Amino acid sequence: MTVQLHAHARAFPIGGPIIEVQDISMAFGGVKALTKISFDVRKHEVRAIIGPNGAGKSSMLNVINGVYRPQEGTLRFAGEVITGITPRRAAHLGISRTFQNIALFKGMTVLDNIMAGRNLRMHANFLEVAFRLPRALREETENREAVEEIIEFLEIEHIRKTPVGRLPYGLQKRVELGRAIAAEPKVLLLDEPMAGMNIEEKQDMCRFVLDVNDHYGTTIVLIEHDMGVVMDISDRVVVLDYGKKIGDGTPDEVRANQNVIDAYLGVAH
Amino acid sequence: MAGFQFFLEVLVGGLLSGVMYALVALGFVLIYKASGVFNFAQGAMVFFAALSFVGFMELGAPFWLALPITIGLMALLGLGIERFVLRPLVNQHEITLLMATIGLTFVIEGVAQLVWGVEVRRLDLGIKDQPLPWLADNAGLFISQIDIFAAVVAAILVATLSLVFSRTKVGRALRAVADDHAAALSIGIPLKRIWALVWAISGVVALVAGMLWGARSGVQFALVFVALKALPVLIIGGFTSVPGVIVAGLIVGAAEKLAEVYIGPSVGGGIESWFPYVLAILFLLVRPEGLFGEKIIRRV
Amino acid sequence: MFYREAGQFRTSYGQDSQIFPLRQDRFAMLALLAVAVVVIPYIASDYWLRALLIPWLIFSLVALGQNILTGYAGQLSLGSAGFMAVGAFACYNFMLRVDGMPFLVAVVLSGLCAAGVGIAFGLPSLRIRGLYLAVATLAAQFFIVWALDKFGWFKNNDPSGVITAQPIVILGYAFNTAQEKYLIVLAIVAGLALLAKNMARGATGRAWMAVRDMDVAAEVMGLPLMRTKLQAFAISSFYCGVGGALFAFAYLGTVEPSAFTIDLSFRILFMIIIGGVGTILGSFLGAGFILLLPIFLSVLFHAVFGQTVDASLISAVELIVFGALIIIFLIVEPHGLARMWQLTKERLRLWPFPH
Amino acid sequence: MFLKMPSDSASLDTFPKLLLHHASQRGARPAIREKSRGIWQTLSWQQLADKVAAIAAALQADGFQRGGHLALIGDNRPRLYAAMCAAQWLGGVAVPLYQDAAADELANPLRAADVTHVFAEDQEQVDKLLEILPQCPHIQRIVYDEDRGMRHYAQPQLISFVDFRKQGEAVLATRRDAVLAEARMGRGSEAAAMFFTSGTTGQAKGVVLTHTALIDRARAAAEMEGLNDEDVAVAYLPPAWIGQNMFSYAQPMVVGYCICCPESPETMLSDMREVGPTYFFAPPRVLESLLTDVTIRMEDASRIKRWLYAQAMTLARRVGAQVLAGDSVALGDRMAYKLCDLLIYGPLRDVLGMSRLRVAYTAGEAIGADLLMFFRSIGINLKQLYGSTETSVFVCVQPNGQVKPDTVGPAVKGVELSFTPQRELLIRSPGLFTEYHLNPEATRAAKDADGWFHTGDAGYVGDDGHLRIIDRVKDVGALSDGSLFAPKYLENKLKFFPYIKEAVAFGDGRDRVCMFVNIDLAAVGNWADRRDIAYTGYGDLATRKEVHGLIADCVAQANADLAREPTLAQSQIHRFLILHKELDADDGELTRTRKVRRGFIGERYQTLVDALYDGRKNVRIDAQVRYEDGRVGNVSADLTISDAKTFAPAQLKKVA
Repeated sequence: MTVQLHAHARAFPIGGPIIEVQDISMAFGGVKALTKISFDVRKHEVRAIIGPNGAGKSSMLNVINGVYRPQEGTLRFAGEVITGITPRRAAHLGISRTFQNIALFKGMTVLDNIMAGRNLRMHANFLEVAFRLPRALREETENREAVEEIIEFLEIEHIRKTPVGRLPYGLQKRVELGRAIAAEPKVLLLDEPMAGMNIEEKQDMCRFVLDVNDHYGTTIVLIEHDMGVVMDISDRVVVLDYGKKIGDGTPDEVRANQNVIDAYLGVAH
Repeated sequence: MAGFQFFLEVLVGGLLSGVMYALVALGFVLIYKASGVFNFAQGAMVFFAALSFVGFMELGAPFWLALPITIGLMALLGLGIERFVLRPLVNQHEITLLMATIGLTFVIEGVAQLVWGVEVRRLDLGIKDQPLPWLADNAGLFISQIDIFAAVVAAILVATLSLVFSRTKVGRALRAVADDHAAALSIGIPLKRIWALVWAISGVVALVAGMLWGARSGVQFALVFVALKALPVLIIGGFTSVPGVIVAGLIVGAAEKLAEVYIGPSVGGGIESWFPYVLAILFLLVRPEGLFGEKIIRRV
Repeated sequence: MFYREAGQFRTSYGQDSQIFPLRQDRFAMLALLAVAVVVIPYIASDYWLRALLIPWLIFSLVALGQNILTGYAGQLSLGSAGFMAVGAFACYNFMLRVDGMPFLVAVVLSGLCAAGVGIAFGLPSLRIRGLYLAVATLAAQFFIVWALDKFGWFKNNDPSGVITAQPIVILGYAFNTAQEKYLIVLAIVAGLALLAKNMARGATGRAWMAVRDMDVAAEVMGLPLMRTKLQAFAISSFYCGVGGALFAFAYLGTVEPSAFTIDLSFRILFMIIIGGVGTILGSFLGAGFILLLPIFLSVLFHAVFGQTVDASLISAVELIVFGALIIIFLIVEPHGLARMWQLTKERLRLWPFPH
Repeated sequence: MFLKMPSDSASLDTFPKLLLHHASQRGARPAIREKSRGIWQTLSWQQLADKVAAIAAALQADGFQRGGHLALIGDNRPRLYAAMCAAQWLGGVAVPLYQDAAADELANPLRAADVTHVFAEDQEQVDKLLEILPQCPHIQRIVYDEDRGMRHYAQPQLISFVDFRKQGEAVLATRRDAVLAEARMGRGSEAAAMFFTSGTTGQAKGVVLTHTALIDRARAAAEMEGLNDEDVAVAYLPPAWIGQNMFSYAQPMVVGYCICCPESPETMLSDMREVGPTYFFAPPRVLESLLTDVTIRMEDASRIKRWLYAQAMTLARRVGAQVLAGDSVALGDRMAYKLCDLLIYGPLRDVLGMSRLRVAYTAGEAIGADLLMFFRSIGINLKQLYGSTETSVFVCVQPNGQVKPDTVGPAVKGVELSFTPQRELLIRSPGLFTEYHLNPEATRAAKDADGWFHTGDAGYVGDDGHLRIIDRVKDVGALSDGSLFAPKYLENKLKFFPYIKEAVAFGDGRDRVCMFVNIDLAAVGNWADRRDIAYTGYGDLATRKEVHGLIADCVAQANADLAREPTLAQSQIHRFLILHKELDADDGELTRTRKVRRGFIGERYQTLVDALYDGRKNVRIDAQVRYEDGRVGNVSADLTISDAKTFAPAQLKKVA
């Protein structure tokens, strides 16, 4: 499937860099998590960050959407320097993400979770909501329509009104993806979207990720430590090891890269 | 000079009542460390312990008999709570656990009333609530003997506990549990038994605290609210640090007394009731993890 | 069993997000309101109105406030009684010091005062969570009661330290009888409950629950944590404040600061635990339950042991039952009576099938 | 855009005219609802008319000719129905095809009808079409409804429904009157639709039906049942099947009632509960699975509920039917029934989504008395009808209050019945088909000079004026002793047992009757669970001794009944075996409408048939099976053959 996808002309051709990471370094109380990392992410591409556990992949993601603040280096989004922004600001800029261990709102239904993902598009204040004034109602319906589109897109109609807490792991991952794309982000950060999934679930997830990239033209940065999956869905791959960048390029280039082979493929998985 | 002496008196008095807070808080810390539960019922346990002790003595049991009986009783109570309230709620949100212990408070109070009645009781440990002559003569400080006694007992208790924890096998196991439940389990530490033990110990600690308080100001419901006072103490000291709560106890005790005496009059007095909390909040805003608590890093 | 759902379908998202999607439920609710407004005032005795219905409604409102903060926004508060006190005394002073202050305006204003105080004590919630926050709210509880007690001005320097609520007059009509008071309370509570439900099912509620369930994720999605939390504090305190005002004006008539003890705060907390955390209905069920239990117990005891039971015995048993119930609910049905009701409803909808 | 037109009922002789009529008469009322994105998206008659007009315009611009053929492949979707009407708007013929047909199965019809334009539901259908495109040169345009996954298809024939419609709207903007004129040009005598009858034997034939035929039958039945535009029907069976088409296209067009399309086959039941249809059609197999579902779910219910249910059902069996038919029932029973209606029947009807049903039909094959009566006894007005593709469905319908298990009711207004000496039923009716497409000899064979249609069904009209069908004429055979052998009749007798899904009878020209049986996995599986019999799947269950015992009892019962009927006493079932696999349309063992193809099966499993008759106790079978994913594998199984208890007629008479 993926082969076919790349064979066809893309609806959204890959453009110039949208995220530029320059010499980013950061440490947790002395422990170096990232050292002098530099790479860029181009518009509409699927960019993978891979590396063994503890390579600093998640930290890198957390730096990009402002959960962590790097000690050194600069981070650019669409040309503008945004080093050390707050997560909220990142969200407003159009950076959306999922988490390694699912961070859904357990007590809420699938529908509400995804609706919550669109909060940036709802401006009615609590009084308007309480008295159901026109704007509140309008926003509620408009966003519900958008959300229903996503629900259909991810094929989760049947669990629309189920509290996410009751869903199996694989579905929860899917819902979280839904919540992330509900914000209609420019860039979507996926932290190990396929972690702990069986092969069918992984294939589904791959399909959805590609569909998102293909259907909405969303730029995607995803982390995986299982190489296999990543290689065939991503356009370019960054390889980290012990917080250092040891490889960067197309899947094939990376496969050929000796450092990567030593540091990564050597590691049994 | 007299002003300063008065100040000292207030200070020391405060510190000493602080010891009481610390003593109660100690029970909290033990349980919080071991099972991550904030045992709101600790105060009620203190009250219940003291009341039972007095009760047994009134029934004619001599001190040396009433003491072990009560100890046993408190240990049982602790075990019971662990088994029937907290084990079913294991892995629940801390707020849920707190609510459960609030419920527990009511139950214990109720039982205490039912068994021992409601009227205030005197508890006589044979130590007079009079200024220590020696201090009064030499330093001109008027400080109650019982306060001193309490401080000493508290000191001994803390010392023994810390010994137990650092030297004995159980103690090490307990520390392991406190650090990391999963790890502790994986190296074969019987979590449940540890919890039970801790609850029993905290029951005993409660008894000591209860007796001292009772001896000082009579055994009555007010004791239950000592628990609330212990809350700010814990926050300042950090939920998981024994030395922390000792220090914090002293700070709170001293601070509230001084505030009462020096600031109180200007605002109509009685500020003891809320001062510790406000103190705690202010403290929180500066140092959320408490005096000796580990810094909380929230990973994503 | 009594549901006939065939043919009840939704053709718009508006219909899909109704409070009562089922015709039968809508009807039942209307019927209930009709009874409450038309029938109750005539059949209910003064005792029923004064001792049961009015306090039930008022505490439902307060529980609603507690539920918004604790149940929906996940911020534990042990100071609800304190905020009630603010409302009660604020209302008294507005009526006292502003000539011709309309009662309803005073009620709203007192709610706003409570909201203000709520925000003040909610500020720490920006940095601290869970247990730590509980302390902040305890501070509120004790500080407020202390302040109202210490400063005579709040009580118009009444030597007895007690305030006596002014008569309720709306548009020149005085609400004196139990019936009238009941009706005014009913109107206010019903109205505010509806607003609460709207918020809960709308964007506001989603924001609260998001912060409750996973604040990191909420922030990453661009939700303003601070504003959301403070908003919850403010709205919650508003409800408690209005509740307090009604408590003073429509229920007790005369109150003193010490009426709003920490013990009361706990009871309010219990109401939502037993009624159902994070549900509107639960607030009403819980309030009813906690209010009726003591009455039920004393009736029971007198029935069993005759009139000669001493009060302390009953109060002791009451304490035990309360505490035990809390623990049992937390263990067995953490979502409280509301959840039980919901489950029974599901069963009825599927009847005769089990699933 | 607003479309008006004069509406005197006479001039309403085509579906497009009817559509425009409704658009002007009840423009705002719902025409089609579809469960999509969580709610029932609704098209009013006006909106539907606009849509149809737009598509018609686009089709015309795209070179669709009067008399041309337009195929539809997909589930019940508003857009496909709209396309159907658009084709007729341009004087074309709509050719609905079975959406579950394999690619090569589609090729023939498409070629036979020189289809030029195809409307496909989704990627799945499009892929099939592209696969056979080379064989169907006439196809010049494929319009797809759901564009999911279609972005990368480059083929020039493809266009999305939305774009296609946009083209149409553009055309309308300039040449609206011309397009409207097209609709008015239509005549009732023109062909409206072509349905391919799978036919239990041989190559599928394209049955051509005119507007007049369909409209006349639709109206006759509608008047008989008093349908009106308040009614609601659910469209859930393949639109390529005349029955569904009649209920979800022809009749709504005539009466103006609303049809609802479920979100997906999986959600059919819950969706049906939501819409609560007032007018419903279900072939016996659907009703059967409903009943099975009810029984299974009730078995999990609490003891009290089960008891209550049992009580209610016994009462229903006793008086339910009479209550529904409006016959007199003892006051006590009437009261009891009312009570049970509140406690059990009512809720049951409701969870089945049938509490608003006024009329429910079943047809297609004979229905078991128990099954029919179950639904009637709980207050659902389920009735039988008789008809076929060639007759535009309605030939006989049971009028309210005259419902009997063994008849299909008297002839509907306008229909004449007659019989050949061989008991073959002949029909003359305004609803008859014009011809089999490009198949004159088949047409001649089926329709004689004076316009009688030879149904191929054997039957007779009882003195109550109700038609009774025994079997297919060609299937009615004789045992070697000459006594009547009606295989279908026997098979149905067995299939009426919940545990038996399919049955195939052999015996023509033989000395006795033997049978193949397919067990019902759901029912028998549940039965096994309750006896903690562990099993892996159908194959495993089918070989269990206990199961054989269970089936043997059913057969014995059937024999007992047969023994009571003089003409059939001889054809009691002597031996049977349980097939190692479920009979499957994909393997050609069933028709698309799930009728068993006796001959085919007989040849395919020759070894088994022989074993049945040479008295062996068990037989080994090596067979090919096609799995869900299309792979083909070999299974071999040892099948046990059981002898069934039979009864001597005489002996039974004494007992009776």
